[in-house]
Amino acid sequence: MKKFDADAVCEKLLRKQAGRTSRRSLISRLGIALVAAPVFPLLPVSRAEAAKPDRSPEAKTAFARSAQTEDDTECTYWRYCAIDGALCSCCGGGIHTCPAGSEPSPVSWVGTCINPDNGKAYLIAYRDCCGKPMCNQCLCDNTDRETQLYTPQLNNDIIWCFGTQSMQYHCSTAVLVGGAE
Amino acid sequence: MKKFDADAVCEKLLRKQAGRTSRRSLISRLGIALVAAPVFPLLPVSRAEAAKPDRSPEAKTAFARSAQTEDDTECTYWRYCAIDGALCSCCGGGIHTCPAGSEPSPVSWVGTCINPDNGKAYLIAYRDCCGKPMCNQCLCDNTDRETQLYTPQLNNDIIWCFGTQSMQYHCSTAVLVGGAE
Amino acid sequence: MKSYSGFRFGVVAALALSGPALYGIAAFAPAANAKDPNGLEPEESDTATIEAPQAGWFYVRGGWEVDGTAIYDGKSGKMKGIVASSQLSDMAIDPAGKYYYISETIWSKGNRGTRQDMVSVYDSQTLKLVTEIPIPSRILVDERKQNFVLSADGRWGFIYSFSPAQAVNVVDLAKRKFVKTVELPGCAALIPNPGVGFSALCSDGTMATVTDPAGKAAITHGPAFFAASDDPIFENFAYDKAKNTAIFVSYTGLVYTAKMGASPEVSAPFSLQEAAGYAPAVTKPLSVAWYPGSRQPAAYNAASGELFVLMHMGEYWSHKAFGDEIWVLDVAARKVVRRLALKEPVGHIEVTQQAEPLIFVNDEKSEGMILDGRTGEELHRIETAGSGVISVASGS
Amino acid sequence: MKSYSGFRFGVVAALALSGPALYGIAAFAPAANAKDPNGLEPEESDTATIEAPQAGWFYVRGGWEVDGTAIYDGKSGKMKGIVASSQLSDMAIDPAGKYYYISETIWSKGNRGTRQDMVSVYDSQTLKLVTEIPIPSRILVDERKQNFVLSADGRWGFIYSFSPAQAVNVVDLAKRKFVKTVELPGCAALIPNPGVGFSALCSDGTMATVTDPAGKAAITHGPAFFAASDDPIFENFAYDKAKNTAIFVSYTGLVYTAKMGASPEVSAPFSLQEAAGYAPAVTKPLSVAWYPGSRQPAAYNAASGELFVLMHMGEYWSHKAFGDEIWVLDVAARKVVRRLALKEPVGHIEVTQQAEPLIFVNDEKSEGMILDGRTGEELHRIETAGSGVISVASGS
Repeated sequence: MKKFDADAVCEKLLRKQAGRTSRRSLISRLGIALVAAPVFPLLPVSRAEAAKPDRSPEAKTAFARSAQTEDDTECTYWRYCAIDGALCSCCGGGIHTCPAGSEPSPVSWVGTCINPDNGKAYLIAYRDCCGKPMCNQCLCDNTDRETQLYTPQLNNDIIWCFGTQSMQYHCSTAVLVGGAE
Repeated sequence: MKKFDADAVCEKLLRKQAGRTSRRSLISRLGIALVAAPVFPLLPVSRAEAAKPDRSPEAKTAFARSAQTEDDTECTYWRYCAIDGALCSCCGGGIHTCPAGSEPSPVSWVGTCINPDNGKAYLIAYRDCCGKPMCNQCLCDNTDRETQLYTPQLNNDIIWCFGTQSMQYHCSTAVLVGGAE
Repeated sequence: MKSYSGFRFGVVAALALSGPALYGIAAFAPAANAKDPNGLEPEESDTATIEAPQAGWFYVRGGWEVDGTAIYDGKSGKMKGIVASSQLSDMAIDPAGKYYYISETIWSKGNRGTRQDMVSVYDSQTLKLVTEIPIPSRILVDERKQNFVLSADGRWGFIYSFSPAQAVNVVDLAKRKFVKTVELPGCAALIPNPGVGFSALCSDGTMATVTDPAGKAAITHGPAFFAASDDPIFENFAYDKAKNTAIFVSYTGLVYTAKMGASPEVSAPFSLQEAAGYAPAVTKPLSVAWYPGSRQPAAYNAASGELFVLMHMGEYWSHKAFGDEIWVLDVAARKVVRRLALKEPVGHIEVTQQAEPLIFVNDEKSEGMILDGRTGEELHRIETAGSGVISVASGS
Repeated sequence: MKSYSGFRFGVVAALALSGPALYGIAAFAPAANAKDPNGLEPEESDTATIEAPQAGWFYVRGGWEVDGTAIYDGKSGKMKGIVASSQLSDMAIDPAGKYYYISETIWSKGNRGTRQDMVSVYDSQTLKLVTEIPIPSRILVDERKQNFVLSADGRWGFIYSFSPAQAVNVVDLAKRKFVKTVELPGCAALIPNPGVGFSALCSDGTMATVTDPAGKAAITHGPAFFAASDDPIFENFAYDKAKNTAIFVSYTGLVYTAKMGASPEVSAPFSLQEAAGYAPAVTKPLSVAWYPGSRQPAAYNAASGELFVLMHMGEYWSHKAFGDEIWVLDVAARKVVRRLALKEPVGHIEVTQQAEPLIFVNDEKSEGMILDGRTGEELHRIETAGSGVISVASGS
């Protein structure tokens, strides 16, 4: 279902980061996770299945089947397939914009959501906006491919406020990172 | 309706306090209020009315007419005529007992409540128990003779946690101080 | 597949750094274009700014256990943002529109540790914390707007304190420092008094006036004009800037106006119920009538000279009961000109300072409703809008 | 009169000092005796203490914005007290019953200032803070019990951390000091492993075991046994102390048991739906079935060997949906022996370790219900009981 080259992307991102100092401590912590990554054996089933994305209506989750592309202040908006929290679009922010006074977390959990207009899958970064009290508007909890803490990048319960001045959770954005194929 | 001798009581209380050091700073702050007290002119109507308590059913507030003496975990319990908050009786404490880990405030707001069994009025000290998170059980807000902040001792909105280790509001007790006549 | 791609995504996710830090993200080629209001190009994260305080905005405190003061645009009913505000905090809005001031008390370890009283200063357009001004103390009580008021020019902040001695802390907001504590025994509810200092209501039934609070801080008391324990005046007074007049309502519905100044002059009161064609309400039991009440019972629109009062049917000492109707009082004419029925009882009311005002009311369940100020028609309903006090930017 | 006596009362009130500080209070002669369960004698304020943790007690976290962990007696449905616990904190109960440990993160100024991570130690009978043990970090996430577990003897505390590097902080609870951080990439959900250390579930489908965590902290991984992204195992595992066995449920309802030890042995899974006479549930869309789910989906009674699982009808990836039924699984017999219908959907379940167990469930509105563990009959309903995770003291 998703087949972009994560390794190549990682390398690019790392090279971009190398010259920056302001996020150094964050990067060094990330380094741990990166170094550790290759240790994990990959389940044999993975590569085979990954080669055959199935976007037929029968393969769509309940969320994907009823998703819409018109209104990003509703939980049914297509990008929100794995969002958990208050929609920043309802809090004075936007789909990729933190409300005034809050700060986007540079790291986030991700979802792979299907745009119903073209049937294609996209990688969505659910960046939390941090440093303001919880915005209690438009609370959603969608869970497509959402897992547990041992796979944290796919878990939407964690307070994803790292490298921000304050770790207080305010709301969540759904930033389009790229096509997932 | 109430005619105990407040001046005499104050004097007694002050004498009892004089030798104690642990609450010294509190007392010095209270001193301000005490010194200031005589400055206020008393409304001429007061003394006249005070002499004629009227406990007839017609003179009872809506609360007093439906108050009961059986169950101190209900908002209708007679002593609660001016309580605001969670009843400590529902939080692991009792009518004059703070729940474990909390601490009674030495100062409080007061109410004058009528016991329906004998028709007599009593002075009730609503001592807040402090230092634990709000107990959300049995929330009551009764307002007989409850006034505004300029008469703080009759206001039940203030966090009455003074001289306690923590000022966090936990619940409220209704301590019988004495007869109000 | 999910276990595979999921894991690898994790590495990407942990590196999907936001905004200007990362242009490498464009390495993802966007998928073919398709209809979407937000487009399908890779995006960067950014942060919004908002306008300076607007006449049509409402500021709603979250409530007892809910931090923050949400800003709603009255016309659209949409949230503009949140000013950080902690439990039992009070907000004041810079009359010049540059800052939001939060008077708050924070312990270093939540419910324990070191007590820190301060005025936190937020830029009104970025909503970022500018600075903190330490103060010695403040009262801990919810649901009040009269414990933190500013001078008309925005220079001074007056913060009520109860320790349990009653006092007012004076803060120089220009120099951003605490100036002094003025002891004010027996009084509360701070009332603006431009060119003088501030005034307050007292338990002896008088109004106290503090002249030159940052300097000599002379306190004078006027004559007793209300029965502070018999028929208390709600602290939630209204203030008409153009007329320099404060308007008060008592528990029974007596309406007083006070021309502010070095020696404020209080009018003889009139009955709100009489102004609506009823007999005046009384203090004795077993007399059911319409009474004013709730947590924030009255709001005032200076343009029309109308006072909006939350009213309920009940007996005396039901002054915290939520309102079932809004009575609109023409203060000068001493006449209730409209009665607006509410769909459900509400605990707070505020009104904008516009010629065609909007009303904001909220209830215990944090439901917020924006109503037309003339007809009472419901224009917007906002879930979890906040259950605390409501403010507006003062009109010009 | 009220203004008079009210004011004078104020002076008394401000001096009505509590408890042993003040016997002068007896100067008020009590009024004539009358029927009242509390009597009509002047009283002094005091503070309660409670028993050490009891097998019939439930511990319910307040919720996202509600501090505290309330203790309810299952039999009476009454609150015993509250353990102070801040937002996103985790609680562990000393197996000896002497302490409650709260792992928490507090900023020095609420939402800003200095971050302080600590284990706060409360005496179980006075509920007073005994001490704080500083730790370097912990994960900030709600609704989990597996981020703070203790060794069987109560000596060591293991606190999960995510910064976003994954690690476990080891605390010596006897000496009350932080010992070390064990890096544990790709794993979470800490599982007791008596005599060894602890284990955890990993994103590669294995179980990791950390031997001698306070010492050399050797990490070994067993074989992959579950599909961590395809059909994840709920972290909310059960643990049978007597059998030293952990029990897991996956999103589709696969039940695994793991005999703990230096090299935990995981059984082949069986289907919860098959155990109830249905076809096994699957991961593909458009297949509606009973699935396990919610925030705290399973609880275990070791005395009967029964697992209580919250189930709902839905499609796959609905794993956070609240439960409409409790399925009671006899784990050894691999059979669902009872299905208990719930009056309304609930998000958390816990069960006491008694021979005749009690169930506690709660919903989004903080409503708590205590049910008979055999029949599901509602015994008590508690308003605003708390909407967070539920714990019990571990059985003997």
